[in-house]
Amino acid sequence: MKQTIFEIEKNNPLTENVYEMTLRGDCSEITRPGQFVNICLDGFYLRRPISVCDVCGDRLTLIYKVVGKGTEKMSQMSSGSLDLLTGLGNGYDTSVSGGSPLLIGGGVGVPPLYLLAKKLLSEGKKAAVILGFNTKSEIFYEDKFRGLGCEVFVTTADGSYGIKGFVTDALAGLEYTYFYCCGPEPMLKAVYKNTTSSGQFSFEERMGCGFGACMGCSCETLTGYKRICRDGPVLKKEEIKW
Amino acid sequence: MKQTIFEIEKNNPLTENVYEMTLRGDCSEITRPGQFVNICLDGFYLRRPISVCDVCGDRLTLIYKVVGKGTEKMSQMSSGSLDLLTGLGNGYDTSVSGGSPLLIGGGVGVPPLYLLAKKLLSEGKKAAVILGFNTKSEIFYEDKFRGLGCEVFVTTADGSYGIKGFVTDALAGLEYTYFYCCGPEPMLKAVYKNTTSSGQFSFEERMGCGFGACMGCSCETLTGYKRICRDGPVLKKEEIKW
Amino acid sequence: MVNTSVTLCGVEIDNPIIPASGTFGYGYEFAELYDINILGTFSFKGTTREPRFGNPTPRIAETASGMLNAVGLQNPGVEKVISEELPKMRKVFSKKVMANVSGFSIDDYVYICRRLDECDEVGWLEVNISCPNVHGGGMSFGTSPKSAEEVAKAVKKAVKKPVIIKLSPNVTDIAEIAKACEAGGADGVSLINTLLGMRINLRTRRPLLKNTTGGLSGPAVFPVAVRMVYQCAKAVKIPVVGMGGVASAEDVLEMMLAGATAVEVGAQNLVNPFACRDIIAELPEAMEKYGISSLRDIVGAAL
Amino acid sequence: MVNTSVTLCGVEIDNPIIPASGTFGYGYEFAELYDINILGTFSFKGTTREPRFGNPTPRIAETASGMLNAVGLQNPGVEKVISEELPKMRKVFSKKVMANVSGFSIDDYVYICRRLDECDEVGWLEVNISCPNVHGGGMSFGTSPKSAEEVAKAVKKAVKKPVIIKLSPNVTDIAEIAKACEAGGADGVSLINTLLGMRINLRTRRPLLKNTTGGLSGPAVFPVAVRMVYQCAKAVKIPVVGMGGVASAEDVLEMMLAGATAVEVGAQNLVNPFACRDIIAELPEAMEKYGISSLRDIVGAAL
Repeated sequence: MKQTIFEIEKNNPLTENVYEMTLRGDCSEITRPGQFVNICLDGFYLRRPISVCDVCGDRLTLIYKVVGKGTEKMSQMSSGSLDLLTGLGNGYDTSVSGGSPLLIGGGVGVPPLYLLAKKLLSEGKKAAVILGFNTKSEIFYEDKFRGLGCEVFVTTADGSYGIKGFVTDALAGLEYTYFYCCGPEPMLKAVYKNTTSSGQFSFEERMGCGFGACMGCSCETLTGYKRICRDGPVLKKEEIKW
Repeated sequence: MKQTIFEIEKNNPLTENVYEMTLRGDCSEITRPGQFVNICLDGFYLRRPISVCDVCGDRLTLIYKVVGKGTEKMSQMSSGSLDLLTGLGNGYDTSVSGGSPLLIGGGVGVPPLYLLAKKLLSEGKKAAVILGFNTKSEIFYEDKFRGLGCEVFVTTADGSYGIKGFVTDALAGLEYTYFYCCGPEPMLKAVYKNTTSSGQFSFEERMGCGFGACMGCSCETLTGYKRICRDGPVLKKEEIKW
Repeated sequence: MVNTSVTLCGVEIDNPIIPASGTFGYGYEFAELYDINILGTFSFKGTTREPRFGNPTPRIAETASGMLNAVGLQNPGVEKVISEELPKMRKVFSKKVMANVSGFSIDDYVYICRRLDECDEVGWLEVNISCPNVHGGGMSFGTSPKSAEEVAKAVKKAVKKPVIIKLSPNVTDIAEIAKACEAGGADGVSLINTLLGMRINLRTRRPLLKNTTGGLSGPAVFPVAVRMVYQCAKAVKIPVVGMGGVASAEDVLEMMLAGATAVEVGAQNLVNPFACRDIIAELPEAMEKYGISSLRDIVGAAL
Repeated sequence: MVNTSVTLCGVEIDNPIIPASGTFGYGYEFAELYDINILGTFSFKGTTREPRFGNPTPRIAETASGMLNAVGLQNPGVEKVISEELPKMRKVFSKKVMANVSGFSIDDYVYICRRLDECDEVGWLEVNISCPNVHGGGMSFGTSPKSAEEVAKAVKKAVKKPVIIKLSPNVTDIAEIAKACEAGGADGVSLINTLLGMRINLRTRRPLLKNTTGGLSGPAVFPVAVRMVYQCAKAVKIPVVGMGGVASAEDVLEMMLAGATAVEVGAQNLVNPFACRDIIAELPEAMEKYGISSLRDIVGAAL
């Protein structure tokens, strides 16, 4: 973990309430996809945890959804600097993925899969991606994943684009050695039930500190109590209590 | 009273810890010298009351001393906008000044006398000014008052410039029809004792609202309880309980 | 079209927004800024039997997201309030006003309430048994269920108008005090008064407030206020008026979900003189955002 | 050269800065960030007799200048703390540590304190009779002078090391509780634990915390903490450890002027993991600014 001041480079909406922010700063502590940063915002006591979408040298890309006053304030920042804690969380383990892992993301669960896909491809693996959204207007990053050379399946709950239904409706018939999943808990549970291989899930929980000190975000697993912020946010399918 | 957003134009130090800030905005509510504005600062709950030094059209000049975290933050603002309540306080009554009023200011009590001097001169009166400081390095606005055409006497407690001593040491032998005074309370009391004519004093007190609602800054006078922020900050010599 | 009206102790008000006593004077400073008849009502400056200057200054200090005050009930006394302040108030406010009363003995409370009960302008009596800034009396009545019940009983016997007892948060069990007020016949309770706090000047090494301690208000206390409103709303059947750090229309909704029938706005009037006007203007949009068609429907929805 | 050392219940510490229990784990997450041996000491995670997961999540919520937590004493239980956590802690912290203890019965407190009293690593026992987030026990011991005195008496009889009782601010008269602890033989008191608070989710109309209420901490509570430290320091002769919203070296000085012999830093460690390192670094300059040559000289200077 490191505390660093980042400079905001860009901050643009991808959809009506999802924003992409790129910053420049010391990213040396970000060692794995699926990790997050914790952002200090003037006028708010607690930091805002945001998962890392992409890192390239000293350029950090974050994608976040405006859900409250904090993220609303973030969405209004076009320049200036931000105090970030970087290198938080365990992140995804790509060593166990096998040759053709499947990445499954829903809504703002999609961003961390982007850096993960890059990593897997750089390891010579063949990554397929399922991206789930509610409706066409909420879709983002489909082209970015295609740009990496991934096979991409998009689902929309209302059928306004791609496969009608949920990410699980795209699973049928797909061959994969392993899976990585990030999204809302109901989606995680559905994927848990409908996947044949082993895999890893990224979880969300209200955090106090984000680095394991306050026990605010603990959960029970088959391998004991885990702090989502430090022992997670990524948990293996085998340790989840569902 | 009016709530208006002002744009910061300049904010420069006059001495080591006294700053001059000029802003642009609607000054229409500022009708008298000796009034003040109440400034909202991000991260601070209460507004900061600062007396008006000068007004020219939509340009407002404030002079303030860095005494705490709030004024320290103000001193670091070189641009941007500020939320001000304007037109607060009764201000000085120039109608009773006679032909040759004397203006007596000490330290950051000097600024409101500048607009007052302009007003008196515009009314065809002859204004003499005594400016008291601790030491030479803390002196500001001497030339500005001379520039208006006032006769200016400067005193320094350590004698490093001008008359050695306090403002009262410059009083001896001066002829004046009336006086206006602003400065720390010990100085006000000394002026009260050592002046021959009638006059007006501007007072300071910790304020809650600054517009007469909270009764935080009340004081007792010979004419009843007064709210420094609304019935003051200017009180007549005759009503003060000393 | 949303409905913001609520009924407070039998009196319907257009909206639940009520500037809190001691932050709104008798209304006319604010009437210069906006038409204060848009308010549900307001609670005027705490009234005592005799005129009071209050505590020596400084009596204001700043804190993180809040402020301390130790004004100590400055007011001209009940007779002057009736003969001078209410007629002036009537010129700018045509609705029923809430009369805030403080005393140093049960007899004080009864006397002042009886005098104000006779005034047409007054719609409710808010009996403050929780002022932290006066010595002997004030808060002491609000820290024991027994004396709280006694005040409620005595005042109720003396007046016809609804009596709302204003409670102190500086207690172990505020619900117990609220129950005692209900048992004493109170028509409602309002809470929270300020939390007792203190700041020290590092240069002088003395308290910043001449009174040593003062009452903490502002957004800092909001979560404590929501908790206490929730506890009291669970404990009593009479209406609860919620206050403490309310600064936005969303804060008003949160207080009402916790069990508040109406909501007082205090310190925020001092840092934003248009606070209540703004909150009333923002209420309909906030209600639509959260699917609320009538405010009275959500009172205590989180209980 | 200023002197920051103080003596806490007979044990001298290099400076009065003590990370508060529940915000610093057993130290090793922070030892990765800076050498935690610069601390005066720290109070480790509240220890119960049996392992506890604590309350269901969400158990964190944000407030103005503060936060609510309802963790509910998650810990591996006293035996695992002794066999696993303390040895790990010892690798990164070579000073005496403060052992924080919570119980649901007097017998619990006695048992846990006796076990931890035997550990070399432990310099002080901080007995928490004020946790607002556990049901049956916890805070209930801290809200009555009688039970507070009983806990103090029973624990003191069982151990050799200094016993500091951690008090709840959710009481009418905290000085009375502090006096009861002193009468029970406590070597010190620490305060304030968190203020009971609550937030409600406007969308779900349910409390934000699964536990309904939680403990408020952060700069929002600082003025309440200063007031209570001042009241307790006036009431007792034993040392008072001050905490509640401390976020800077100047806050530390203010707490000490109010009567604190040492100062715990809590929530601030969570939003700035380097908070205690920074405060310790800023102390000498702050002391010089206010003309303080030795910290122990200013304890209670404002009383």
